[in-house]
Amino acid sequence: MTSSDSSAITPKTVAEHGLSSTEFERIKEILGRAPNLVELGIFSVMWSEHCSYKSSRRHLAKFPTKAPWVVQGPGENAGVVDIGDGQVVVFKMESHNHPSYIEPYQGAATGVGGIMRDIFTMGARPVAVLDALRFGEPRHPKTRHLISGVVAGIGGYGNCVGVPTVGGECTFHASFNGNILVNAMCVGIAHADKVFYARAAGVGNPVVYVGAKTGRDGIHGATMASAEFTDETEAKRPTVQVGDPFTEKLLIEACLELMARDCIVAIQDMGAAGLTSSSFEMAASGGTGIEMDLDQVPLRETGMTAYEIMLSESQERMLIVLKAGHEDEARAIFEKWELDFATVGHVTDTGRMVLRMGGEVVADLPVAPVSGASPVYDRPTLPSPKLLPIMGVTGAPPMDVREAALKLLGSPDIASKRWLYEQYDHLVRGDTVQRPGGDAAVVRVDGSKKGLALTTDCTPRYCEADPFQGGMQAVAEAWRNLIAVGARPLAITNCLNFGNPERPRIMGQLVACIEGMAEACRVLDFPVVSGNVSLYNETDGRPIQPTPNVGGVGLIDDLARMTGLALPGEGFVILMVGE
Amino acid sequence: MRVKVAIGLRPGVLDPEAVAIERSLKGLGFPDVANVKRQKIIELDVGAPDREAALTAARAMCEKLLANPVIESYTIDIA
Amino acid sequence: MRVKVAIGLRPGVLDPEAVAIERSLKGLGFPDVANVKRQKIIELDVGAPDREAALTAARAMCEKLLANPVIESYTIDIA
Amino acid sequence: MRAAIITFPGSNREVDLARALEAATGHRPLSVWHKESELPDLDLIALPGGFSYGDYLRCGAVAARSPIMTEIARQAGRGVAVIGICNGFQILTEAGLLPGVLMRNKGLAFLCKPVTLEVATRQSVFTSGYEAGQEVVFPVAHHDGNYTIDAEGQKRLEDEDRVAFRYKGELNGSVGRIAGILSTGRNVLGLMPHPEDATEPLQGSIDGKPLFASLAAALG
Ligand SMILES: Nc1ncnc2c1ncn2[C@@H]1O[C@H](COP(=O)(O)OP(=O)(O)O)[C@@H](O)[C@H]1O
Repeated sequence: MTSSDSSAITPKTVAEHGLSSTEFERIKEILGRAPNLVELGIFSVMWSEHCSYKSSRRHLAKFPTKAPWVVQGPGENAGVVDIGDGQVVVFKMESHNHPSYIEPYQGAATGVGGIMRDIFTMGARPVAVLDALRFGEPRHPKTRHLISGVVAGIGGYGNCVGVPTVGGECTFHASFNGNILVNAMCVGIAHADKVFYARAAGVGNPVVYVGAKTGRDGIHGATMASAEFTDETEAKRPTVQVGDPFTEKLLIEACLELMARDCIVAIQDMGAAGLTSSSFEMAASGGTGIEMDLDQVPLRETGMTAYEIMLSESQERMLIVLKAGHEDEARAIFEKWELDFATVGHVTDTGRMVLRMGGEVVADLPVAPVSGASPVYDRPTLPSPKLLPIMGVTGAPPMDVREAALKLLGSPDIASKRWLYEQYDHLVRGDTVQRPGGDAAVVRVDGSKKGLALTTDCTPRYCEADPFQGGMQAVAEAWRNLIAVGARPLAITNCLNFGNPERPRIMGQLVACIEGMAEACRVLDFPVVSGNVSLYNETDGRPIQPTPNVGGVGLIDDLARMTGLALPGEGFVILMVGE
Repeated sequence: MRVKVAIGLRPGVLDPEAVAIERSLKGLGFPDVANVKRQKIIELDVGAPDREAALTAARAMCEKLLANPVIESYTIDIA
Repeated sequence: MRVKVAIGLRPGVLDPEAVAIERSLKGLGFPDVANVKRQKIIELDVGAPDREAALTAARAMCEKLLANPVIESYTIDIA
Repeated sequence: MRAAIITFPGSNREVDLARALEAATGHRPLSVWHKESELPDLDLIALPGGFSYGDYLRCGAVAARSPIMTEIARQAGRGVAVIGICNGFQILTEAGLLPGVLMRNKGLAFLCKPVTLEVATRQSVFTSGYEAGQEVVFPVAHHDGNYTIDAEGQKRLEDEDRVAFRYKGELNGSVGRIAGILSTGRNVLGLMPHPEDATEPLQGSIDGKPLFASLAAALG
């Protein structure tokens, strides 16, 4: 069977691609015929929960996303917020939970790499990374291995790229024993008039591929077993992606150098589902078509099929639409930085994605329905059972105050995380003015007296007890951490980590958390500008605690007025405010 | 007994270090260099009474610590 | 021709990674592990017409880049 | 003072270093790409921190074979001041401009934190602005800062007063707690800690300022 043959698509192949039979019928309706394997693979990734948000989309719409200072809300690679003086801050948070459980070092490292690409794709120089981590019980046999791998991976990637990792969270609970959470947030700064979007335009403009070569990384397990693979050893190829922070660093410098010229129409990183999602998203948001010749794609391995090329998740790659006639200028920059550069196609006005390989058309799909007409589900919800409040203890305290304080300070969630953040270069670039260890990190805006305050927050325990209140609390805590350093809170990003949404109780948690967050955002005038959803976080039917991580960004207009948590000396008055 | 474990990346796994070495050698006047592959060797005394026991111990060490089975494969040699 | 270069630390140079491996293995239930040594193997095609030329090329590559003579020594094998 | 910062693929503290040099001298240093093979007349050549070539093979090994390094060796031979910080120090040892080598930290983990150092000699253009024995705080941020040299080499460094900075306490396994050394001509300095990130009150320490001020005073 060849890639372009559709006769061998069986119900089993469809199921292995994670598509339901209803979804498959819908595909046939859209195409007016059965898809071939390449096309089926493309649908499967574009319609996956990860890319299409099919379970969460209708609820995400509840978030307030606008404010006078918001330049770009959800929908692009990252959110964009005005910070005055012709500058904007660009930020987003993303999960890499599953890969980090399988291969902690590479999983966490490539998570950091991916979120950085979302930021510099928009023309911003990444200036800070934060990481929100959730592990199982400290005594669980896998925890030590997972935590040391994840921390080394985040450090290994961020340190090498030269972006300081300035804050985050790290807590422990048994519900994460078999499903850890690794969420990374990246923050960048750009010129307001130099923000780039992923909208392919201009018929005939070249589509170029830059960065690292494409290999067979990360092509998802299920498809490995599909009809096209016969060789046993091939089927056993690892499906984890391996990151190369060195290439990422070169890619940042090369992209920013190119962005300083006037040659880019659109740019998109190849994240999950690589070449597929980047090309479809650029064509869809531009309302255009694209034709690509897969023979031009730089490959790391021989004998790769169209299916593999389109689904590879090899890291450190970008797709760019250039203004016609600027190819040589762009090529020179990428060659200087020792990166691959290849013209792989051009923009068309057909509204179709046409892929050729070996002179044959291997896929021909209408762009709009593949990216826009994915199913949207309104899954049933069940409210969480109300937990009994813990009653205040009456009578004599069970232990003396000193002992209790020491016990609290020694608990894994509260204990100092210095051993962890000392492994992260949190100082590179020389602008870190509040380091990890305080309420929010503060990074100076290079060459100014302004600072960005950054924090990540969530208390999964609260969200489990009362999802609505827990969602509100996460937003409120981020807000408080920002004002505690003297910042004006601007906006948040988030990463919603939940169990299987097909179970009404989990879906109920997701919806209530979103509604709680939305309520707090509205009241505080603290809009959501970007985010990410990670569902199906469970093992053997045991879900994680609901964890809607919030990444907050605030602005300090004058760093001279920043506050910290160190007591400045003797004789000061200590006040307690609030309820 | 002395055991020698050789650990390499599984086929298809990106090895950026090998790429950097190859490119650097080319730049240093060896234009024909190709197919650079890296391996790590770990040699150690395992304190086992015989070959069989040494092999079992070495295999367990690889699974538990020395190799990362997700991306690496290994071979064991007994001196 | 395919060449295999093995690079190890000179005797007397303390290898913190080997020390850590030994300690971890002991902690994982292999108390008798001793004398852990690490080596790096770099295999590559050198594009030389014969053994002699391959050896000369490989030696030059070691001197120029692959090994650091301050702490490392190397051996060359030709397949 | 005419200064140049050499950047390699993977350098990442060139921004910090340029800012510190500019603050001390009033001039923006020249930025030179590693593929260049000639340098103009200079008073100072600076190699910044980072992960040149991803730290692949050995830290600094690939960068040390860049075209620019031949020229830097030539200028150093003529007495031009050269400073290598962190990865820059690793490159200078790999290039043979400084003795010894930087191995993996004893604890094997990357270490980023402020550390207290002792200025071990003030006999150089880099350290003349400090008191001998003065304690200073610079941050470190490295994975491979474990300075290693044989006993004979170490003795020579000590006898010739070429240890420039020493960690106050044990940090990463370095012999003699060495944090920075000078060349025989005393015009090449390599050090692991980052004085360039300790030049403003907001950075938590200004103990790095005298280093750049010493250079500005000595080199004009
Ligand atoms: N995963 C992490 N990465 C970087 N810094 C971290 C991480 N976990 C905790 N920290 C830092 O340790 C400090 C304490 O963390 P945490 O206990 O979560 O603070 P809080 O309860 O005040 O929000 C914070 O400054 C935080 O930035």
